[in-house]
Amino acid sequence: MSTSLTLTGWRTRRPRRRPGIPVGVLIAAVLLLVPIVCVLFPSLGPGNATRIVASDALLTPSAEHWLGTDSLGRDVFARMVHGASSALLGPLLLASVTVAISTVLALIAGYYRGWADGVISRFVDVLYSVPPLVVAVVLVGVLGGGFWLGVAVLTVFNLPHNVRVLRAAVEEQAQLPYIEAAKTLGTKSIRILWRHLVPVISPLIVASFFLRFTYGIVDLSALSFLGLGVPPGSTDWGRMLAENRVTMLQNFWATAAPGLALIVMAVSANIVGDWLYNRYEAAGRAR
Amino acid sequence: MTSLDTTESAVLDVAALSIRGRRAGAEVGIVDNVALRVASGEAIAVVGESGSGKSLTVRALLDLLPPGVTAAGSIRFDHRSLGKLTARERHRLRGCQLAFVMQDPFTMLNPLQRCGEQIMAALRARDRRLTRKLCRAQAVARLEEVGISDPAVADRYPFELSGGMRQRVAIAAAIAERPRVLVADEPTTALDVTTQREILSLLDRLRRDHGLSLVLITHDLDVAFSVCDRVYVMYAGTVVESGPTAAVADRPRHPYTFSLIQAKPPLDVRVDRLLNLPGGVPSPGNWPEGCRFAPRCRWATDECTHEHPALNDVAPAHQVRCVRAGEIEHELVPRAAPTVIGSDRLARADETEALVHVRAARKTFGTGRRAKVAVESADIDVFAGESVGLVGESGSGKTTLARMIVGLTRPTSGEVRVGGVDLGQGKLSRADWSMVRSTAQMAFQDPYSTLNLRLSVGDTLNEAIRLAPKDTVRRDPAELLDLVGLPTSYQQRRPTQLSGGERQRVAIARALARNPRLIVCDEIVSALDVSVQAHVLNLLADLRRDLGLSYLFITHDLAVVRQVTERVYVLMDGRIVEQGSTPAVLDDPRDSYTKQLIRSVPAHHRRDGLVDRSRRTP
Amino acid sequence: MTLLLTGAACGGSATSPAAGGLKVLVPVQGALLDPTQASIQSLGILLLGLEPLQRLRPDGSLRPNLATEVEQPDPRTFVYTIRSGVRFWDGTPLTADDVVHSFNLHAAKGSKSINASLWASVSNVAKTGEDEVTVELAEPDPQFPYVVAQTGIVSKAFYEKHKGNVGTPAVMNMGTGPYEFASFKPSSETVLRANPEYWGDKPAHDEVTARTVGDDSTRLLAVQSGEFDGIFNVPLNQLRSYAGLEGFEQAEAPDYAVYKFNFDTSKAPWDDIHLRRAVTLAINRADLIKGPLGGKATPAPTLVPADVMTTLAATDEVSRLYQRLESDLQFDMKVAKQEMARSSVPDGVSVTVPVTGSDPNLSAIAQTAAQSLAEIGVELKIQEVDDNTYYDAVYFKHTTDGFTLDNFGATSPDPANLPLYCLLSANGLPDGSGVNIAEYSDPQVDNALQRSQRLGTEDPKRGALLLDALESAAKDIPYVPIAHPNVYAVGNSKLDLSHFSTFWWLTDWTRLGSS
Amino acid sequence: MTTTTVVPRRHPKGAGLAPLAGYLARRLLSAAVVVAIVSMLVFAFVHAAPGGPERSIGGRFATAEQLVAIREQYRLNDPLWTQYGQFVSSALGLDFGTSYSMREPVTDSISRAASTTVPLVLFGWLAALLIGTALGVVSARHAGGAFDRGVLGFTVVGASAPIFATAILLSYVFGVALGWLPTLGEGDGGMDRIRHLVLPGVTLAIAAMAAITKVTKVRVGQVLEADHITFATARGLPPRGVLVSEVLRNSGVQLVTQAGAVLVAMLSAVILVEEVFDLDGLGSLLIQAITARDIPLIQAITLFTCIFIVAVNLVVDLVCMAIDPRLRIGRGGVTR
Repeated sequence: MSTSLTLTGWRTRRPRRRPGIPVGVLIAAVLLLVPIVCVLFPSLGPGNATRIVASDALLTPSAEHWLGTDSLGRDVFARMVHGASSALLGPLLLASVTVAISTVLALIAGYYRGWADGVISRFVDVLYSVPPLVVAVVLVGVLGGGFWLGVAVLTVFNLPHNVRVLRAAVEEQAQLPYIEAAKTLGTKSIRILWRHLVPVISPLIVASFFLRFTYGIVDLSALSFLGLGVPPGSTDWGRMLAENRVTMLQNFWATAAPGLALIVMAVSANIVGDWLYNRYEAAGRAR
Repeated sequence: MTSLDTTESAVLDVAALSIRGRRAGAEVGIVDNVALRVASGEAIAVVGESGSGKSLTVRALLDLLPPGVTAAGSIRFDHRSLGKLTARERHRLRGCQLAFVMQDPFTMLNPLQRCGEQIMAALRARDRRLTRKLCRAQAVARLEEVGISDPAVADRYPFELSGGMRQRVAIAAAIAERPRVLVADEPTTALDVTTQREILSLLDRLRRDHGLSLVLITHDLDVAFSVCDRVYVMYAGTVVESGPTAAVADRPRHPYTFSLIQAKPPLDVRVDRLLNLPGGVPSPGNWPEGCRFAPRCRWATDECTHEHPALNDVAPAHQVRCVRAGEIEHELVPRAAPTVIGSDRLARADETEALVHVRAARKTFGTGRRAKVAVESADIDVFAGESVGLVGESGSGKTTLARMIVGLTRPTSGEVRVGGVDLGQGKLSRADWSMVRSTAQMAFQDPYSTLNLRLSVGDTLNEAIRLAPKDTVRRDPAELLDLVGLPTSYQQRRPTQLSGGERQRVAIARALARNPRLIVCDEIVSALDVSVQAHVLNLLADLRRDLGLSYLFITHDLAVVRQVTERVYVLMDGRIVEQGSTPAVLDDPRDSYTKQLIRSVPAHHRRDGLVDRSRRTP
Repeated sequence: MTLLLTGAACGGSATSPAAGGLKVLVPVQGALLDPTQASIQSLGILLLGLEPLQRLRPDGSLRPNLATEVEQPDPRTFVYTIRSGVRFWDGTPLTADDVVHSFNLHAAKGSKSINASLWASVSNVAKTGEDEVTVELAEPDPQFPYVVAQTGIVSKAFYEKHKGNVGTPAVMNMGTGPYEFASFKPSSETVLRANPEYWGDKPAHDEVTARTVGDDSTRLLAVQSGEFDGIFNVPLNQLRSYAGLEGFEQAEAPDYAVYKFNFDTSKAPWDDIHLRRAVTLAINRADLIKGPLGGKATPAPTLVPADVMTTLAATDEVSRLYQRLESDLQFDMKVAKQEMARSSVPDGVSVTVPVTGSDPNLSAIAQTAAQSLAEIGVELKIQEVDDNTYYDAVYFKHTTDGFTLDNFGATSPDPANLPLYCLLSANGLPDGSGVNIAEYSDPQVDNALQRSQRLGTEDPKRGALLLDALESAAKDIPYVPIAHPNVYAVGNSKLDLSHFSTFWWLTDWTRLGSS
Repeated sequence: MTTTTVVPRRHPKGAGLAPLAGYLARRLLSAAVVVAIVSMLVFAFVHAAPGGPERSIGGRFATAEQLVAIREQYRLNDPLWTQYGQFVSSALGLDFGTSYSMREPVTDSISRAASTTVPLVLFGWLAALLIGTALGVVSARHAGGAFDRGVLGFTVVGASAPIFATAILLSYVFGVALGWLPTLGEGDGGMDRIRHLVLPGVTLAIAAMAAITKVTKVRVGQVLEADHITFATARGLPPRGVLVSEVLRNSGVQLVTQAGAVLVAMLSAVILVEEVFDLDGLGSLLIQAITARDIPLIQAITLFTCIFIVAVNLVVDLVCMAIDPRLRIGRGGVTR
């Protein structure tokens, strides 16, 4: 007589960890590769990204122009391919700088505690209570647009959250016996940070990198939309979306292509990031 | 199912219970064909090492299996089969008929709810009319029942209470609706010896006062023998022996039960070597054919490996699952002839050289109103080649003292001289630190966090070898692993692939890499199963003999102190209350606290009759 | 989930009836309902409430309004007779004192009105009779009647009562016009109610709502969803989308404004005529009109459109000069390269051109021109900045690299308007307003322009003088005029656009058909 | 059998409040410092910007001496420190100055703008909070199921999509194609305003929902596996009761913190939503003020936004302390 004696109804059903990589993550990874391929081969497809041909403005998709042309007659598909580099570069730069700085700050604050922790935490509190986009609009609007200024401003405002998350993890690990053992053996602090703490919190670092990458995509395209990021006419997906939006009814794909590309890249980064975090975080956990 | 006098009304009757679950993606059997019976008012114990399936067996009774784990078999409560009930009906049994108490008092109670509310939660759920005032009165009464007389505790939050008190509140909450059966899953494992004794006697009293049947799950045979009427011993998912406490304790008929008893370090005498069982408990999914204990059993023959032996009676109400039970009966006599070491043959300490010389060490955490004195003032010496014990309950400051000796914590005042360097005064030069580190190294308690999980064993050892002073002998990882009895192939392994015992061995190897003269062992065996504990203690003895090491052994387990140390200091609330040679202190304690400590050790209960069932042969 | 609905230009949709009255989208509105803070298009709404002494007709002529008649005893004096029996919305009568007060708001010494420069030449405004106001000019200004036609008459008592916060949403303003101010959201929305006791023709609608929407595509969606009856100044690149909407007619008029590149002749290397000629010939003006301006503009050989010039000069004379000027600007890369070789920077120059987001055509034109200029080594870097920075750099301080692009709109229909601003050396820095972006100063051109100012508004000799000025200025190539963009409006049956004109905002556009 | 009367650690009730007052004082002090730093930064930046308020007041054709007159009138030529000092002294007197371009007290323009932005943000925030929490709890209980993956997919796309893309889609579908809702403007108050704020509110909610759902799902998943849930169930407590008093209550702190963070993030998102739906809220007012270099208005908006954020962070901490006594009584509690 077999009875399935499970708890009434609502115990969590722990997701079965199917071996290998789930399909969703595979698709997301492939989608992330597409922009990278575009960066490597910038001249994919027939059209030319920057050539302005006044006569064929706002054509709908055709054999010669796979995604039609924009209001200045430039081939949208070529611009999408060419724009992949700036669409990747911005968020990539933002994510890596944010994660690098926040990891260092977190290690110092979490491991050394004391006055360093106090200073860094105060710094994080100050940034936490400042409205990011509001100040970005003031700074970038006032000092004139520019890709680098946009990335710099957004990097500063992505720091606080990342520092807090990583610092908590470092502080928790720093009190565990394997770190104390390393101390009693006489390992120098720098080596403890580098050889012991960084590998242990590396899944968190990877996950926060992907998270910042996603925020980078969304925030940078927001800046472009407000006309504050990259200069006009540049092949940046956010910029193209903002500019082509105006003539959406004539050539719908000139707006849809950059919009969809931004979303797909952000979603894929999110999915891959989550999966990497769960996979390595479990390996890192003690039990 | 052989006959038990069926007249006795079995409150709970479990037959042919099998539990299957998922391990690494595959469906495996965890528990197979277990039978248990509890009469009303009776206390049974389910004993076994971790991985034996005892905890899941008990959770199946209460339908509390984690998701993905399913149970099959007949569970009859008051002659009604639980299997036939719907989930909702089974849920109605919980609390009023079947109660459950868990191991860790710190996570069992809802941290955000006052204790009084939690106790009365079940009753209020049943009967809405109970007003807040009436509930609080009831709660105070229930607290009284479990030995907490201060009504203010009802308004406290769990985090404001000590471990023992939280366990009492939990028990009060569990039996709020006067259940017929109380299932307790390792209720005292996380507690100190003295608190453990109070809780066990509380459970015993509740059993007698309310006619409560008790099902106690523990890995500690002595706890089982001290409280329960009958014992079921589980190994690798099956019951290998069951019977009345006295019979099983005095004349264990299954080699595994015998080994467990032998592996436990005795409190009263020091034995030359603890019986250590080779190998480990086979994990579900790779149980050997035939008798599952055969690969580790000294008396195993081919016959044992053929088919899985059945449980058969060897005495009234005493069953064993071993084909050779009859033949080897006379060999399984505990302590038949342990080679006892007299106090005279203990290793000689070299009085001249004090590795550790601590005078009036003091440590306070925090400042001002909230300052907490961890160590009042301690005077301790450890001489070369000597093994010294530091005994005390949690919160006594023994760990803080140890950390001061290895330089992890700076003393607030007093002299802490290690290898001639006083850690108490100001800045220490690099040479000073190197001297301290070459003198004393430390091994930690929790096997799961003593190693960096992201580094392989080889890397961890190389990290330590790198730091060994140039002039001393530098062993390579293979040598170190060999020293601690692990195969050299373990270098590539990750800590997650090792068992608890193996991880502690690697931790010891790491400490040895630095060629220290003293190893501070902070409770390194208390988180391990009995058989694994024996391995590690024997290893420490060998290392001491081969390398001339000395130990500062921190523990709350007096039996372990007896086996490992020559001298012992007893610590209470940061002060040393007694010190002297181990046999003297344990056999003839002066200080009242030491006496109470010794009295609380479960192995002792049977002697002075907490539950005096039978005389124990010497 | 495809993000944006597929299907390109689908037609209009359920046009829900506008909630009563006329609802239109206008390009810009002032932050205050106050004549001193409203200029060009934002006057379109203000003048519905605060009406002027004279009102412009769609054909460009002026009709009497609050002033029954105007005499000009000599080129420097204007005498206005104020209509009697006109009342403000609060019932108080309109008096000559109110008119004097309304004029002095702009003409008085140290006035902070943004139209103060138009009144600069006024020396005195006085009440010279019960219903008579006389204005004396320091020197004759033929454009002055148009200035009066865009100055709203306000109540002196109202200004004194609400010292300092006239024009705010709480206070708004007091006028005599056909529509009363009902509600006001600064720079965003003004709602006007019909004034039942209006002295003139009954207002055409019981309510008029004028809304300004910054975002082009939001504006398009709003019109498509039927929330508005019409829109003025449709962005050129969105015209095809608006054309597709059911129930909406499209009206067109040439705009008296010119997209032009400017060379700052006072700053190297732009002081070199060869470089300026090379750049001029390397810009394909036809392409700029076809691409960025969507073919919705007429080529501009010089600053003033031909049909505006013909109001003061003989048509054949104008067309002969304009053909010659047009041929001088013909796109010719070969000659451009030769000129470049002979210029002071033969191997090219790199320059940053500021553009503002509020006129997307600027960046489109700059990008298209950049492509052809690159062939002669002139590298354009386009930087988008906000309006304030753009105006500050291009018009006021000339702090750019010397090569800029702008769309200069006239403030009155008079042909002399643009030449005076752009060519008169007095308008250069440091003391002028800086609208002479090229810092162009040529005594002969100055002389011609000043002499034209001293003639009567309709005097044909003024036209000849202006043509001379334009011709000789063109030789020095201070500017590269590209095109006069057309102005478009789209409206449903409620908004009669039959007589839509360039200066619609100076007319009573609520009843264009019959005004 | 000895029943030891066990006396818990003394915990006089009064002691609970003293540290709280001290904590509040410290928080308010650090908040004041933060707000001061930010307002100084913005002040410096606006002054460093090319162009100035006199441009937008004087208009395109203003002559040189007219511009000088305007700068004199607003004392813009004083040294920066005196101008900032003036700003602070009047701000302390709750007089935040008069807007150059609007010629009305700054507080009036802000309150008018706030009457659009505040209901919009609140509506979006509450919607995101309620729906996000519900989705989070349900997908936590059925982790790994189809519903869980569906919820994850929707929220991730919602959070990744640029706000203006979502906005266009919504206004195209519901405003133009179906014509149910107005696509722009903030209506004339009352029901009409609510109708106008639906689409922008939903856009804001979608962007914020992902963050709330994710935190709820993770935290509820953790709590469900805690011992005290098993113990509560083993005591026969009704599942509904356990869900509220044990699961939600123990997830409270993380949920409240995330809700605070989302509200602060919405302040930035609202700028975009106001731009796309052409709402006259604080966002558009700020952009207008920047273009007009309207210094008092920019200062005031940034100041109020900072104060709002600092207040939100403080309230979040206080609520967390109310939920979790361990936070309230500091690092207290019995060490093991």
